[in-house]
Parts: sequence; C-alpha cells; structure tokens
Amino acid sequence: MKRSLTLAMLLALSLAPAARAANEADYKAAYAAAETASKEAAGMRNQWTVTVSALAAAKKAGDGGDFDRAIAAAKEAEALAKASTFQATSEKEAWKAMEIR
Amino acid sequence: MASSIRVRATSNGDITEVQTLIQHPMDTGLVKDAKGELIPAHYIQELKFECNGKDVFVANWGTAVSKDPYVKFSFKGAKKGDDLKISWTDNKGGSDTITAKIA
Amino acid sequence: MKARIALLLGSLGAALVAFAFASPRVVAADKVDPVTDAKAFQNFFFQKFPDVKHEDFVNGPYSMNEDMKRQWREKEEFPPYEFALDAGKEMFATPFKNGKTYADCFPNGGIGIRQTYPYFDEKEGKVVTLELALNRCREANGEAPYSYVKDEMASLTAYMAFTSRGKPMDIRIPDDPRALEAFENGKRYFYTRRGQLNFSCASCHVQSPGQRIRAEILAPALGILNAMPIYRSEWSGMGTTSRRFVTCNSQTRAVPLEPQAEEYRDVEYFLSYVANGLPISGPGARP
Amino acid sequence: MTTTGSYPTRRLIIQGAATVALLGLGNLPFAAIPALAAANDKYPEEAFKLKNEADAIKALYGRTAEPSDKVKLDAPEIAENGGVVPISVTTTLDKVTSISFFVAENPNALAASYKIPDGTLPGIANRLKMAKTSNVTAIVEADGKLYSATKEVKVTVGGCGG
Repeated sequence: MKRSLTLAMLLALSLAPAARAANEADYKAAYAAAETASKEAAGMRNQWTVTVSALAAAKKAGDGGDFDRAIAAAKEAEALAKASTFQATSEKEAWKAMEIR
Repeated sequence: MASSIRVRATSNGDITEVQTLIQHPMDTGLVKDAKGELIPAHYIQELKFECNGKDVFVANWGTAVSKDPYVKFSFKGAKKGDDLKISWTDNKGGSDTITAKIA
Repeated sequence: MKARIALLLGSLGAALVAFAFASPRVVAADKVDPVTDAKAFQNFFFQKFPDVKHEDFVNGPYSMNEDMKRQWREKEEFPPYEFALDAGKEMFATPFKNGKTYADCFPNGGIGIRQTYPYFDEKEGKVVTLELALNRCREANGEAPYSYVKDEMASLTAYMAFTSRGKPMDIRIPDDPRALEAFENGKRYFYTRRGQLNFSCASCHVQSPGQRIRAEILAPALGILNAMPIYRSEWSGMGTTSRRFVTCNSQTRAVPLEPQAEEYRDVEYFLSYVANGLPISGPGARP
Repeated sequence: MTTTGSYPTRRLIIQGAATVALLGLGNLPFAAIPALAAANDKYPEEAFKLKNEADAIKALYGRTAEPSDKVKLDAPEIAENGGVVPISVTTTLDKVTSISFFVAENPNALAASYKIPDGTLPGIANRLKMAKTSNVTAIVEADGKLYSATKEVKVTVGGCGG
C-alpha cells in the first residue's frame, strides 16, 4: 500500500507544474537555454535556418505573453541547435568517408 | 543607355532570319514583391517589325511571355543591307524602337 | 570440410592483403596531395559517365540530359545573359573617378585571365577570388565595392569570363603550407554535411549528378564553376559563385556564411583546381 | 441615289434604309471575320483576358480549330524552368495568316498571338511562362481555317528544399 501511495504522490507532483500555466520565468529559462545552444552552433559556423526561425517564433510568442507556445518553440530551437552542433562535431571526421580517392 | 532591343537579322538567299531579345521585366501583375505587395502588370503588348515600308511580323503578347522576351522568325523579300525597323509598346505606354541593318 | 576451411583462410588472406594495400593509400591521403586528388576526382567522373566528353562536363546539367541540352541550345541562340555581358563590357571600359579603369588592376588588362582565378595570395596567405580582386580594385581607386552576389559584380565577372571562354582552367597551388591548408579546407567543406537536410555538396553533385531533384537535373561537381557567373531562370537574373553557394546552403536549411567567407573562397579554390584543364564556359545560362 | 419626286423619295429612302440595314446585318457575319481579322490589327484585349482556352480561341478567331499533323509544335518534355519555356512551331500549310500559342493551365490561356503577313515564313520560336504542368497548344490560321497541335509540358519547381 505504502509503495502505491508514494507512486501516486510522485505522479501528482510531476503533473502539478503542467497544470498551472507556464509562467514567464519558465519561458525565460527555456529561451536562455535555446539561445546558448544556438550561439554554440553559430560559433561552429554550422547554424541551421530552422533553429533561427524557431528561436524567433519563441521570442515572438514570449513577447506576446503566450508562454506555453513560447516554451515549446524555445525547446524545439534548443533541440535543433544541439542537433546542428552534433552534426558539426561528427562531420569533423565523417566527411572523409565520402571523399573521392 | 543602350537600346532595350537586341536583334540579329541574317539573310541567306531570299530568306532573312530574325532573332530578337528585348530587355523588359514582363511582370504579370500576379507576383508579390519582398514586402508582399503585388507588382503591377507591366508587359509588352505589341512588337512590330517593318522592312521596306511593310510590316513583316507583328507580335501581340500577353503576360505569359518570358522576362527579357525572345522571338525568332524568318521572312522573304529583303536583302543584305536593308533596314529592319523594330518597335514595341507595353501596357504602361512605354516603348522603344531601333532600326537594324540586315547582315 | 578441409576444402572449405582452406577456402575460408584464402579469402581471409586476400581480404587482409587488400586492406593492407588500401590502407597506406588512406594514410597517404591524410598528407595533402592536390595533384593526386585532382586526378582521382576527374577519373571518378570520367568513369562514372564514360560517354560524356571531358570538356562537356563544364555544361553542368546539360551534359547529363538530352532534353535539357536541347532547351539549353535553344536558349544559347540568344542567351539571357546577353544584357549582363554588354553591361559588363561597358563598365569595364568606363574609367573610375580617378581616371583609372579595371584594366589597370589586372594582368593583361583583365582580358582572358579568368581561368587563373581564384589564386593563392602568398603575401596575405589566403585565396583571392575574381570577385574579391574586383572589389579590391574598386576600393583601391576610391570607388564603393559592389555586392558580391549579383548585378554589377555579375556583369563584370560575366565579361571577364567571356574573354576567357574556351581557355582551360589553370589554377596553381604554390608550394606553401598555407595554400595546401586552404585546398584541404575547401575539400573538407565540399564533403561536409550541413543543414537540417544533412546534405554536403557531394551528396548531390558527386553521388547523384544527372538525377532529378524535383524539376532540376543535378550538375556533376567536375567543372561546376567553369560556367560562372550564371544567369539562372530560377532567379530570372545573374548570379555569381557566391550567390550560388549562399542559395545552395539555404536550400539544405544551413544558415549561409558571408558571401566571401573563407570556407567559400577555399571550396572555390578546391573545385577550380580539380577542374584544371577543362575549358572556361562562362557566363552560363542555367535552369 | 437620284430622287424621283417626293413620294417615291420616301419609299426610296425607306428601301435604302432597309438595304443598308440588310447590308449591315448581312455584313455582320462577314464583318465579324474581317472585323476579327481587323481586331487582329488591334491588340486583342479581350482574348488575352479570358481564362479558358476555348473561349480565348473563339474570341480571337471566331471559330474552333482541328488538330493537324501539318502543324509541328516543339516544346520540352519537362521544362527546365516554368519562367522560361522555349516553344516553337513550324507548319507546311500555306497561306498562313496568323499563329497563336495557348497554355491551358495558365491564369490566361492565350499567351501570344502573331500575325504572319504575306512573304513571312510560318515558323516562330519564343519563350513562354507556364504556371504549372499544362497542355501547350499552337494554332495556325491558314487560308481562313484553323489547325492546331498540342503537347503536354511538365513544370515543377527545382531545388531540394529551403
């Protein structure tokens, strides 16, 4: 019985934050994370156009107060930026496979 | 400014072959510019070729003719050195004309 | 049973030998060797498309498809780059405010020299493209530089390319480690995947030239810059090599670099060098 | 018309008016064709405005065309670019007075119309714009009759994404 109780509590806790509307602080945090990731990608000169547009969408939604959408867009921008940095690092060696010898 | 009309008229025997390339935007009026506004229709409607005092070719064009339009045709009855007068007018009243010598 | 084991051992041995034979080749490749790279690059295309005449590769997609070639021939009767060519010729002859002209900035008055660009400038230790040299000439004579991407720059380079038509590409790599590094940097950029679509230049222009990407036929990488600058129907206007790199990047959803970024100049150096011997065919008309 | 006395004059005038009216009426069909042909001299504003190909042909020539293998239409199978599609036509028909090009799926079907005066060869090459994959039709007016040839040209965008 005790175990299922703790389980239920855990579940309730994890649900709780989603229940109350995302507020500005969450948006700021998500946007900052996305921005650093995209700066890193730009630093490696391997930024993707979709990262830039997702970041812009996040900012627009954030400024408009629609924090749910802003956070989703910021998260997407962060994921895309991370994918592009992964691409840049893995390609450092991977390009040789395609080289005509 | 150089004329908007480039022409190559070469005659062999009695047949003169004429090729023309005209510098003109030929806007259809259906395209939006960067700011999202419609670019107004601006296209050549009539292109006329005259030689030895008579029309040898008249083109009536709509908005489906390519930008910097090109047309090629041939006609009889002219010889090297004759003058070929080419003139066009567009839907905004713009026009240009040149006279070229048949090579 | 014994036979099978022998067979197994034999094939293993063969594989080992092959690997041994290949591996020094791989090791050797790490030392930058442009001559061998160029030979391998050209042979790859000559073998992949045996019935394409060598000098025809510079005609890009039109060397790959008959129906496209016919449309090209028809366009070339009176090509759409005619106006840019005339404008370039006129600009080339018009003196700057200080009385000098472009001819004073270039060897042989700028006529018939396009095939030697880009070259490696040993003083500066970097690749100098024709477009960079033209803007440098303007700035040296107190004139404002032109956009690297189209209009005036395209007209000027169109005229200079026209005066070199038919001359074989003649790019030199001086015996200078920085030049070899620039060549290698260009090669690396050419083969590196980028953008959300995860394409490298080679994904399209080495692995699938002659095939369609929607309506367009992909051009082979060999001689792909010999026709620059090009009038593209897609742009319904002229475009320089820089414009082509920028648009190719954005198509794979990679954010383009500045028009004369080091990577672009180096990849132009690499692609021009491996096309040595193939004729200049600029200015070109493309879909 | 000499007048013979007042009474007959009125009849004559009426008769005259009638004949003029008849002539006028009678002329209409005849006038229609020369008028249309005359219209050819004037820019065929109407025909260029019509969306549908059949209407445009009617507006321009006043009748329909029949396919003929004497009209040879040359157009690419797949256009390299919808903005610049090289299309040309030649014909062995004689007494050709007009040639026109139609792109059925364009916003306006009639693309270009050419007048072929006496002494000019019935062959034209030009570059047209096509909105999308469509039938391209060339119409040749020879000795008062219309002949046509049609070919499908595929058009799509190029490039991989962006």
